[in-house]
This record gives sequence, C-alpha cells and structure tokens, in this order.
Amino acid sequence: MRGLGIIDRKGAVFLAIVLGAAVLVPASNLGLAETNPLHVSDYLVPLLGKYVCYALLAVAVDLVWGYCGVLSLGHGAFFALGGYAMGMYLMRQIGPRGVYGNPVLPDFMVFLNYKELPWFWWGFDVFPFALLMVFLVPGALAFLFGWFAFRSRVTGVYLSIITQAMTFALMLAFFRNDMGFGGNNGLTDFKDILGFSISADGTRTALFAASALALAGGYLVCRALVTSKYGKVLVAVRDAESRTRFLGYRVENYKLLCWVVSAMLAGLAGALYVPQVGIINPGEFAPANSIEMVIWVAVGGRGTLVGAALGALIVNAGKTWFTGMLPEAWLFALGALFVLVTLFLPRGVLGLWASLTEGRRKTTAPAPPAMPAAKPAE
Amino acid sequence: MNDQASQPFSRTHCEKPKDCARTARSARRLLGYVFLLAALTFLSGVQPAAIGAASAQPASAPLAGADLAPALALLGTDSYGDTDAALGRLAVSTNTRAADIVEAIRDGRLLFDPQSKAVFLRMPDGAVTDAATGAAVGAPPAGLRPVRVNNRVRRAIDAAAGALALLSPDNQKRLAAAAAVFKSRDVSALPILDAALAKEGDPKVKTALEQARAAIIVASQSVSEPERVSAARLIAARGDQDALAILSSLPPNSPDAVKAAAADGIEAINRSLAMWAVAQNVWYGLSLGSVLLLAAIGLAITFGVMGVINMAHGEMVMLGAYTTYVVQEIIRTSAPFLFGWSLAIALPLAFLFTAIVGIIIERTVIRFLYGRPLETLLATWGISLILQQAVRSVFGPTNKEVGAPSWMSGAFDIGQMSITYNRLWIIVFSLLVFFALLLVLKRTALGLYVRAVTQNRRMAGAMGIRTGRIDALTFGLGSGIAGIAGVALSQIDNVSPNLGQGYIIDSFMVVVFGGVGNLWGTLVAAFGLGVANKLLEPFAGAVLGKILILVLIILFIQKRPRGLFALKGRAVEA
Amino acid sequence: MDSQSQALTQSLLYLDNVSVVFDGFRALNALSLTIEEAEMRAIIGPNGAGKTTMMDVITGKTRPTKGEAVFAGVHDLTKMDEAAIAQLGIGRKFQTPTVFDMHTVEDNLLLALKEDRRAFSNIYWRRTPHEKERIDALLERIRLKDHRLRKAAELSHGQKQWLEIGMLLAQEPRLLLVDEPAAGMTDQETADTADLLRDIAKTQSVVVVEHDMQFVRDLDVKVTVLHEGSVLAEGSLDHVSANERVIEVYLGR
Amino acid sequence: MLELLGRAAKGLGVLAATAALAGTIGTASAQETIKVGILHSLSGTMAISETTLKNVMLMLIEEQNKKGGLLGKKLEAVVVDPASNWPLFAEKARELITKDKVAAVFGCWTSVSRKSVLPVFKELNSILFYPVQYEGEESERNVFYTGAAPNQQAIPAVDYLAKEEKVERWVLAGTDYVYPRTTNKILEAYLKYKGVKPEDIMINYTPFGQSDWQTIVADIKKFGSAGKKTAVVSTINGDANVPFYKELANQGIKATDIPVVAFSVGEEELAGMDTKPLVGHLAAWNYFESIKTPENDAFIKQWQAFMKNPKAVTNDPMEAHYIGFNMWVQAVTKAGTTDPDKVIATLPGTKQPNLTGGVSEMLANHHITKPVYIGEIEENGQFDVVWKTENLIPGEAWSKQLEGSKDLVADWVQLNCGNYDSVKKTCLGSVTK
Repeated sequence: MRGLGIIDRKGAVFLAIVLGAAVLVPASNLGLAETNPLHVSDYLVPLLGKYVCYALLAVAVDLVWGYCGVLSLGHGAFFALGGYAMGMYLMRQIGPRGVYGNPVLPDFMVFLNYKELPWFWWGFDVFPFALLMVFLVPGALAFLFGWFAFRSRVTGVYLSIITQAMTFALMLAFFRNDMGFGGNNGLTDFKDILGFSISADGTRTALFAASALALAGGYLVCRALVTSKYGKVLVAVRDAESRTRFLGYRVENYKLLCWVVSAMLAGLAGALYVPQVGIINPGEFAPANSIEMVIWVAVGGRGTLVGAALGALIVNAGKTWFTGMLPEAWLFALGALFVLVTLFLPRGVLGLWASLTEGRRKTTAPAPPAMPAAKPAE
Repeated sequence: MNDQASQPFSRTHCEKPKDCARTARSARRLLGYVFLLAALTFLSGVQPAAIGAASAQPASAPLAGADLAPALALLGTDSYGDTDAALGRLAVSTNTRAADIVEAIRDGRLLFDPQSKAVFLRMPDGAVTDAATGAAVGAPPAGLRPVRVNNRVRRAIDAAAGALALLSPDNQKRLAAAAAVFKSRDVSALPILDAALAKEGDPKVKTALEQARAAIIVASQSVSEPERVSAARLIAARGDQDALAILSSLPPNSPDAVKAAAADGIEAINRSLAMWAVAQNVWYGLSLGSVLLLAAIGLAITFGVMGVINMAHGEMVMLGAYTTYVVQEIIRTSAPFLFGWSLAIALPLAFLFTAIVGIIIERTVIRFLYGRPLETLLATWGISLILQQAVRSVFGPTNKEVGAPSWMSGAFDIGQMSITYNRLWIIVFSLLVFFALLLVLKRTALGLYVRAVTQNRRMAGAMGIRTGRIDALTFGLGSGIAGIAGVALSQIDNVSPNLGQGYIIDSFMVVVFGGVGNLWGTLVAAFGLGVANKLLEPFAGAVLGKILILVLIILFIQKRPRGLFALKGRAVEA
Repeated sequence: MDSQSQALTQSLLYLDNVSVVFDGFRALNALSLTIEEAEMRAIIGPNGAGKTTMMDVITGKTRPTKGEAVFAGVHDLTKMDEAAIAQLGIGRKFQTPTVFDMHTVEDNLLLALKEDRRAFSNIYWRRTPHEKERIDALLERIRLKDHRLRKAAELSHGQKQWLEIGMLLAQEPRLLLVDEPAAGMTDQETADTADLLRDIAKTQSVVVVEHDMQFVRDLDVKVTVLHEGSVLAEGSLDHVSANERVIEVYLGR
Repeated sequence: MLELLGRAAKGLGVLAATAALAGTIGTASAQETIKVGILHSLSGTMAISETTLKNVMLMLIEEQNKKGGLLGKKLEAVVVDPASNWPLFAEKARELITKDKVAAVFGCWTSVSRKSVLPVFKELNSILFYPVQYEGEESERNVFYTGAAPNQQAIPAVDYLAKEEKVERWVLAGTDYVYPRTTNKILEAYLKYKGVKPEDIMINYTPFGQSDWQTIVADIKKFGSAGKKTAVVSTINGDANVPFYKELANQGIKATDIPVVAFSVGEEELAGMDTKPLVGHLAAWNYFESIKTPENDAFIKQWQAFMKNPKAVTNDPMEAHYIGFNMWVQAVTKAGTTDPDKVIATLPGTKQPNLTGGVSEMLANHHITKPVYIGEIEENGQFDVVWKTENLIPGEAWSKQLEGSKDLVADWVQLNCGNYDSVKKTCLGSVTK
C-alpha cells in the first residue's frame, strides 16, 4: 500500500486521539484512584467503549454512502449479525453455568425443549471460528445482496428501501423464537470472554482498547481504499455513475467491493459492541437504528471518515446526556439537533470546521455534492 | 375485612361444580317449561291459571301462575346464580312486566337495595319505579346498585328473551329466536317450534325454524331414522360452520344411515368452505391493501412527487388519528347525538390540521432542502421525533379511545364469507381518496402547477408560477391526505404516539414498489402486496408471510430497478 | 449474421436495420449506417431524429428492439454492456459536458487513461512515469496544463468540453462519438474544437453529432442526415443541403 | 417540584459525568438524601405502559417523604429514560447505581429489559424491584419480583373458565416472545394433564404490534365452531390488543360465544379502547381498580389527585410497585441501613397489606404471595370481579409443569440459591458472586 501517504492532517489528529484513548482510558481507569480527577469511572469505560463501536459503524456507513453514494438504510443488519456471531460465542462460553445447568444448551434452548444444539450453533464455542464468522456472515450477506442489487443497477432510493426491507425481514425473522436465536430476549447474561470475566474491570478496559484499535484499523482500511485510484473511481461513481461506465469501469464490482468491506467493518463493530453492553437482541435490526446510523454520519459530515466517527460520538453522547438530564423532553432536543444540523451545517460538524479553516488551506476531504444518491425518477 | 370489602365474593357460592351444575340444569328445565307453556297458551287461549294444571310435572307446581315476587326476591341477593334462576322464573312469568324486567337486567337498569333487598327498575328516561308494580317511587333509597350481569347471566337473558320471541309478531325477533334455538338445540323447544312452524308465514323465518328443528331432531333418539336423515340433509344445506359443528357432533349411537348422511354433508360443506376460504382471504388481502394504500398515498405525494424522503409522514397519519379522538371527545361531552357523524366531521378537520402542520414544516424546514433529498430524510426524522414527543406530552403516552359509529361496526355474510363493515368502508374510502387525489393532480390548475414545478422548477418559475407556494401547497396536500388516512386508521389500530412508526416502513415499501412518482403504481402495489400477504398467511403464518413479502419486494426490485410502473426511455436518465 | 459480418470486417462500425421502440414511440426506425476506420462523420438532424438514441445503441446503453450493431466486424454490440464496449475502444462525449466535478483535472484524465479497469488491482495502484507523460501530453493538447490541479467543477463550460474530449483521447478509443461538442462555445473555441477533431480523425474514427451548420462546414466531412429515426440523406454537406426533403424537414426556408 | 429538584441534581451529576468525559474533575453528588432509581421507558414503544409506573413511584416517594422520609433522610427519585431500548436499559441501570448511587431501583417492564439489566445488578450488587407479571423461570439474588408468576395468573384463569364457563376447547394466542411462549407451554402441559385432547388446543403466535388480525380471528371463529365451548387465553402484548379486540368485535365474536381471558389487558389498556363490544371478556390479575377496600379507595383517590386527573385509572403493576416500595421501606427501616446485602437479607418474610384486603409476603424465592382475581370487562372500562382465590397464592419462580424446571427450587434464605436442583441436590449454574 501507500504507507503513511494515506493519512492526512485531520486523520493524523484523529488517530492520535483514538490511539491515545486506547492507552490512557484503561491506564486511568485501572491505575488512578477513584478520587483522582483524571480517573475514568467504571461507568464511563463501557459507555465510551459503546461509543467507539458506534464510531466504527459510522465509518463503515460513511465508506459506502460518502464515497460510493450508496445510501444504506440496512447497515444495522450487518452490525447485528456481527453482534450475534459474538453473542453466540459468549453464550457457548457460559457452558454449565446457565440457570438450568445444561453444559451445552443455552438456557432459552432448554426451556424451548431443544434436544441438541442446532447446526448453525456448531463451532461457536471456538473463538477463532466465531471471529471468522463475525466477518464472514455479514460479508456473505452483503456480497449476496450487493451482487444482485448492483448487477441489476438498483440505485438511489430504490436501493435504500430494499436495504431497509432486508434488515426489517431479518428483524422479524430473529424475533421468531423458532429461529433458535433466543427470540425477543436475544442473547444475554454472558459470563466471560476468552476466559476472562466479562464484568471484570481488566476485561472492560481491554475491550475498550480493542474497540479503539479496531476503530483506528477500520479507519486506516477505509482511508487506504478511498485514497487509492480505486477510491477515485468510487467518487467518480458517486458523482457520475453512467459516465464512469462509459469509461469502461465495471461499476457494480467497485460498489460491491466497498459494500462488502463496509459490511464486515459493521460486523466487527457489532462484535465488539455486544460484550460491552451485555446483550444482543433483534431490536438491533430495527430499521430505525439503521436510519440513525446514517444520521450520525450526516451530523458529523458525510464523505469524511473522521466526521462520521465524530457524529456517532456527538449524537450518542447527546443521547446519554439527554435521557438522563431531561427524561421527559430529550426527544425534543435530539429531534431539534437533527433539524438544525441539516439546516445550518449541510456538511456536518466537520464541514463547519473545514469551512472555518478553508480560508487558510483547502480541506482535502471531498466535500459531498448535492447528494445525488437518492434522486427519485422525475 | 368489613362486609363491604367482602361484597364482591359473596357471589361466588357457585364455585363448587355441584351447585353450578344444579343451577344450570334447573335453568334448562325451566326453559323447557317456558316453551311448553307458551305453546299451550298460544294453541288454546286458556287463561294463565289453567296452564299450571295443563303442565302436569310436579316440579313445575311452584311455578304455576308464577308471580314476580320470588324472582324479584332472588334478584335482590346480588348473586349470579340467583339472578340466573330468577331469569328462569321471569321467563315463565305471565306477568306483562317480565319482559321489561329482563330487558332492564340486560341494560343494567334493574337496581336493588343492598339493605332491604328491594328491587327497583329505572326507566330509560331515568325515573325509578318499583320493579314489581311499575309504580313510580318518589324517593328511592340511597345506595341502590344495579343487578350485575356476567356471561352466564347474559346467556340466560338471551335464552329467555329468545324463547319468548319465538312467537313474537316481529319477523326479525322470530328470526333471531330461531337462531338462538338453533344454537341451544334444546329438545324441550320442539313443541313450540312445531307450533311456530305451523303458523309461520314468512318463508325466511320458516326455513330458520325448520333448520332449528332439524338441529334438534337430528341428534334425538326419539325421532324416526328417515326423519333424522332428512334433518341431516336440511342442516347440510346450510353449508356453514355451525352446520359442520352440528353434523360432526352427532351422538355416537346414531344409526348408520344418519351418520352416512351427516358424513356426506360434512364433506360437501368442507368442499364449499375451502372455496369460500380463498375468496375470504382475497377479501382480507384487499382490506389490508386498502390500509396500505391509505398509509402510503400521502407519501406518494410528498415523497413520490416532491422527492422529499418524508420520515415524518407517519406522524401526519398519527395527528389525523388524534384529531379524530379530539373530535369524538368534544362530541361525547357536548353533542352526543352527533356521534354517528363524528368521523365525517373529523375528516375535513384532520385534513386541514395536518395540511397546516405540513405547510408549516415545508416553509420552515424542507424548502431549504430541495435538491438534497437525503437531508430531508435527516430533518424529517428529527421532526417526527419532535411530533411524537409533543403528542406524548400533550395527550399522554397511553392509547386513546376512538369509538366506531354504529354504521361502521358489525358484519354481513356473502355466502360463507363474512364482510365486516369497517373494512368495507375503509376500502371504499381509500379508493375515494385515491381517485379524488388523481383528479386533483390531473384536472386542476394546482395539479398542473405541481407537475410543472416538480418536473422543472426553474422553467416553472420562469413562467411565473410561484414555485414556493406550490411546494407548500403540495406538501400540505400530501400531509392532509396522510391526516385523513389517520382518521380511517383510528378505526382499526391503536391511537397512540407510536401509531405513525408502525406505518412508515410499509408506506415507503408500497410507494417504491409501485414506482416513485406514479400514483397508479402505488394503488397496484398496495393491493398487490396486501392480497399476496393474506394469501401467504394461511400457509406461512403471519410472521413468515411478512418476511416472504419483503424478500419478494427485494427480488422484484432486481427485475424492475425502478418499481412496478417505471417511466421508460430517455426521460429516466435525463 | 456472422457470415455477413465477416464480409464487413473492413468497416469499423456497422449498424444494420436498427430499430428502438420506447412504449410505442419509434426512436430509431430501421437505421443503417457504416463508419470506416479513421473516418470522421457528421450526423445532423432535427430534435428527436434519434441522434442520441443511436449513440445509446452503439455504446450499449440502450438495447435495440431489432437490428444489428457490429464493431470491427466481430463484436456484436447489442450483446455487450457499456463497460465492455468502452473497453473495446468506443469513447463517448455527452451532449452536456459530464466530467467528475469533485476530482482535479489531472485525476479526471487519470481515470480515463487506458489502463487496468479492475477494482482490486486499482487498490494497489501507484502512478507510473509513463502515465505522467501521457497526462502531460493530453493536458498540453487540450490546453489545460495550467489547470491540472483545479477541481473540474471550477472549469468554464468550454474548458469542461475540452476536458471531456481529453478524457476521450485518454481512453485511446478506435471510435469517438462526440455529441454537440461546440454547444455553448465561443466562435474561437468552436473553431479550435473543429481543428482538434480533424486532427484526431487522422488516426481514429470520429462521429460528430452537431446542430451548428457552420461547425459542420468547418469539419467538411461526409454528412448523414437523420430524420424520424432513419437516414434521410447522406453525402457532402452541399449535397445534402440541396436535398428537397432535408430542406423541408430540417434546414427550413 | 421534587421531581424538578431531582432533575436538577441529576443534571449536575450528568454534567459531572461529561466533565469526567473531558478528563476533568467528576464530583460525587450530595449524600443527605436516599436516592431511589426509577428505570421505566418514557419514550418508544413501551412508554405506553411504563410511564404510569414512573408516576406512581414519584407519588409513593412523595408520600413517604410526607411521612418523614426514611431513616431520617428524605427520599429522592432519580428518573431516567431507557427509551424502550434494551441495551440502553443496561447502561441506565449502571448509571443509576454507580453514578447516582441509588439505594434501590424500581423498574423494567418487558422480560428482555429485565434480562438486559440483570448482569448489571448482579455485578454492582444492587436491588431491582420488578413489578410486572412475567414468565417465571428465574430467581436472582438482586431482584425482587412483585408481579405475578404464571401460577398466580394463568392457571387460576384456566381453572375458572373450565369450571364456570364449561370450556372444553382452548385457543392459546400470544405475541411471539418469551412470556407468552412460557405461559402457553405451562398451560398446554396443564390442560393436557387435565385431560384436554391435543386437537382441542390451538396455539398461535403473532409478531409484536400485529395490527391485522382478520385471518387469525377468523381462524379462532372456525376453531370455536366445532360444537364444543371454546375460549381464548390471550397473552397478546399491549399494543396489539386494541386491533385484536376491535377485530373480534367486528367479526361479531361476543363474550357469550367465545370468551377471551387476557393476562396483559388491564384498566390502563381498556382506557384506550371502545369497551362496549368487549363486555364480558375476561382478565386475570392480582388487583382490580374496581375492588372495594378502604386501602384501594384511598390509593385511587391519592393517585387521581397526584395526576390531577379524576379519570386516571389504576392497574395491577401499579399495585405491585405499591407493595414492593413499601416492603423495601420496611426492610430498610428494619435493617437500619440501605446497604444492599442487609436489605436483601431482610426483605424475605416482610409482610405488606396489599390494596385488595390481603397481606402479601415476600418469599424466600424473592416472589410474593398474591390473590388472584378474574374480572369481566364492563362497559365503563372497569372489571367486574367474578371470581377470586380463597387465599393468597405464593409465587413460584420455577414452573412445576415444565420439564426443565420442575425440580428447581429458589431459596435465598436457607440455600442462598436461585436455582437449586432438588434432585441433584446442587445449586445449578453460577452461584452469585
């Protein structure tokens, strides 16, 4: 690859912060006393960990939306599938410590009278296999879906809506108890991961660090893609798809590649998210969630990977804050935030920062055009 | 625990099955006498006194010339068992007030005094009278409580009323009575049935009576075999679920001929029912489709025509539903007589209200976002959150009651398929809305401007069309239609702040599936998906059915990337 | 068709009896046309004559309802998609200039260069000196040397037209389809464009669709007049402009 | 106004948190008050049911403060909104316990929300009072279940129908999640044990928020017309009930033909329906607003005053919170501290008069004794109690009817175990830390 050439100034700052957090947060949580002003409380660590996972997810969404013009309203599906893969591993780790003390079957299977483990649960007690599935399952779904959709040139809002249909269908399917994924209750009450107790501070901080590293890694992967000639073609596809075709590029392959990569990153985010929040259930497939992910990206600034991560952080921190601060009225605040951002920061928070610094130096981030992605046929 | 506290359970003395059984049995026996006595009275106009003698059973002796007093005494004890028994007595009472009292019990207008156990009857006009005499009571004692009714008592009421009605001069009443007997299949009803049949003039009622009679004799040992066979045939001719029930529940010791006849009947009925079932499912599909259409049609304007990814669409529907609620509340409190019209009144108001809300949204937010469809998604999503929370804080998070006017409740049958009125009306209504909208867009100046603006904003502007205003009006129109959809949906779904969320996804599916910007596409898509869904449901079940539909949509879009009715040719790429 | 097409290998593009129908409307009606190697052809005709549709058929954007479209005698264009046809060596310039606004002039050309088009290999791509030379040469030729690092969006209309022609050249196609290159250009630019095209036509075949009669005259090549989806007349400009029907339906009096 | 105080303090707390987020000083909030966490969704799909419970808790706490608070300190309610989002429930629980240092939490409605917070309460060793009827099959050291277990609702209801209505044919209709699944499994086993033939039982599951009931209601009608008396046992979840009953009414199914007994439909839900067509359908609960006792009358008055709404209704989960809160108050007073371990140890055995004239007791399995009432829907949206159990029924954590759990016992007093296998004589699974 092109080594450090892919990191611009913005990216450098971003990576510095993320990697810094990966080291400092655990250090302060474990090393410093509760009373120390710099101590990061046990409450904050998993919370920050959750935000970081969301940030990675947002980066994944931004890759397909910001650079390839594919607005996915179904990325929650990939996120959740990655989460379920990890969740299944964690369930198997419980072993005989379930309430029914069944060494093999998770509790929900015991009371649904499963006699033995369904085939699709096989192997999930082995971490490497589970980890493989974290990438493979979302990747495979994305490949299948994208292969058909891009080949038959489904674009714009039509594509967005069928991605939504996809996640909606999956949600209904996973809600069914007959599916063997725990139905509405999903997978929960995890005990430990890789032998470490999931509720131990050490594990928590380790998970946070892992998430931070994953975010940094994911960012670098996306960055490598978008700064390559491949990335230039992607942007070309976003801005003038048919023109790109007439230049002889197989647009569908270009889309498919970044679609699958994005799905896998989303899956990874989900896998890191589950052990930190302690539950995965079909609610994660809800179309509303997928819409929110898009909103994080828009708030942060589309087409700038850093902005996506920033947006995820802002919106979710805001959510945490509002739901505690004004439980009755927080939706007003959140809704207002979305409206105001669209009206006054068309290029998101980062866009604002960019336009402030524009005077001195041009931002290298390709600012999104008047978003052609979802133009209904007129 | 004071006696007031123990009140509710004093009535539970019939918990021991023995008691219940006894009361039930006695009730049935009494019912028998009712028929018998009534029959006799009817045949020979002898005066009541003679009747006791005529019916020689000793058990009936206390009933002879039954007077209201014992019944009323039972009614004063506030116990379901007694009430049940009392109804039995009332039914045989020749006192002209009996019917009124039965009716009063049903309507909860029969009151009793917990202390004196005296029973009073509140007339529909509110005046309290002495139940026994009907004489107006100047100062009714305080703490009167209505005689309470439960399912068991309700059944007794129906039975008694039905029994009396078999000979009522009113055709409808006789018809209902016949149906009631058909249900109860009480052997002791035979004599009066025969009597009624003998004098029955109305053919419709006659068949009903005959079927009731057949239902009884087909299972009775005391009837000759050929008669029972023909009875079986007669019932089979009904061809409906009830007939099936009777034929399939024949006593095992019935003669083979009867059994055979029943078997043939069952087979025939099942065959016809299977065919009707398909028709029924199609109907269900159509009515589901009409709901989808209603939900989507407003979106077909704001999203389909204007290209605004309007996530607040569902909330417009919700606002429409709440408008209906408010209207009904006002009517309930200030003008109850208008209730039948509540929906009619709500429609224009809902349209205006949501349209205005829509226009405000358009002017304050959306107009800055044209040409940036995805920002509209973001902003309208925010708006939808705000609207939901607003409704939640104004009306509270719980469901609100929206009543159905009488003309929208109930059902009627076509062959073996039952059509509920509210579904029927909703289908009709959705089509009306659709074609009205079509007219507006195709025939009016507004429609012309709308199409002009949406097709080429700059050109339209150049031609002096005030595009801003047209945008506002168009969005208002779309929102308004969503509003009136809400009025209809309030009849079949929750009226709660989450109402809209339930429809937004389906709406988008329908509009996109039909082809954005094509109203006809929306129509076909809505009904197509509805019917497909309902035809799948019996085999796949509700959940899998829906999943299959979604997969079907995904695959279909592969074949037609621009929906059902996509514009072809250069225009698309232009 | 094969036996036939074998016989036609010498002609670069061969359209025979091509018809295209959009819900009842005949955009092309039994159109037949052949273009030779290194030939420049001007296509004129009133609006809706089917000029753009013809280009759509050649570039694989539209499938003909019936008829043959054969390239270099062997490739059946009706069975290939845009990308494949472009890789065969057919370049197209649109009526309204479509360049990648978000990319620099240089990158626009880079993306057009005749190179590996596969997604994966483009991830590991590094710029080669050879590519640089070619881009420099192209910039020279389309007179955008000083604008190399500007965003295409910032170019003037004429410059965009030229950039797009430059991208066309970068593809090194055997056949160029050029749709109204002179539209919205100053007279000077128009003249320059004509020169450029004539220059190109020395080595590659060019099909120019144009309304501007003066421009067509400047090109001074064989002219085909389309009307209602089929060829109305063919020959030198003077020859066709003498044609009664042509005058009637197009040039007018 | 107390709520405002609560919010203000909350605000400070959260500001502190965000400050800590920025790496600056995080201040622990003041300790003069005893904080009580309220973890009920105020937005999203569950707000419909849970908002009332938040309000009733605020009322109870206000009441307690009027009585002089607890251990000489005032109680302070800490309200958060988990927004019907299950992971958010866990996060908020953690926030309440670690940041706000609440002494106990009253909250959750859906099983999944409870499941999602369980690990948090176990890890941080705090107390959760769970006020909703649920599927059982659970007993945790840190959780006290004040709602009904299946044996306190479902089975008595079925017995009543079999006896009083002579029902021989059963439709078990539910929303497809764990509570209906378990309840129906228990009922199916129970009915078969009672000699009901398999072909006389029809089980049907529908997704959440099912709004088109045409087909299913038609099926029920069909199933019901087989000559035997039929009843529907409904575990259909809140939101889907309205369209379900509306469809019943439209297709002309009256309570006298096919009665429906529901476990999730209370006064609150009826308030949102046109009850005229529903008259006679039943519900099984441990509390009905219509029950006449001095305690209940007082409670209703207080509630309507608190809500400033003379039409405000009360329901079963509200009573559960009433019982649970008062039990907690007793236990804390008795223990003289809010320290979780001491309170958890003290709670079992605590007796608290419920609102319907009985005295509920917290059992060793952390469930409570409750009376069971069957009510018929009346036109005025209230229930007419038609049957009640002779005495209070102790809640069973583990169902006797289910294969997996029939041998399990929960006893936190002697055995200190939530799932003790009485056959293997071992405490299964993970013993709590």
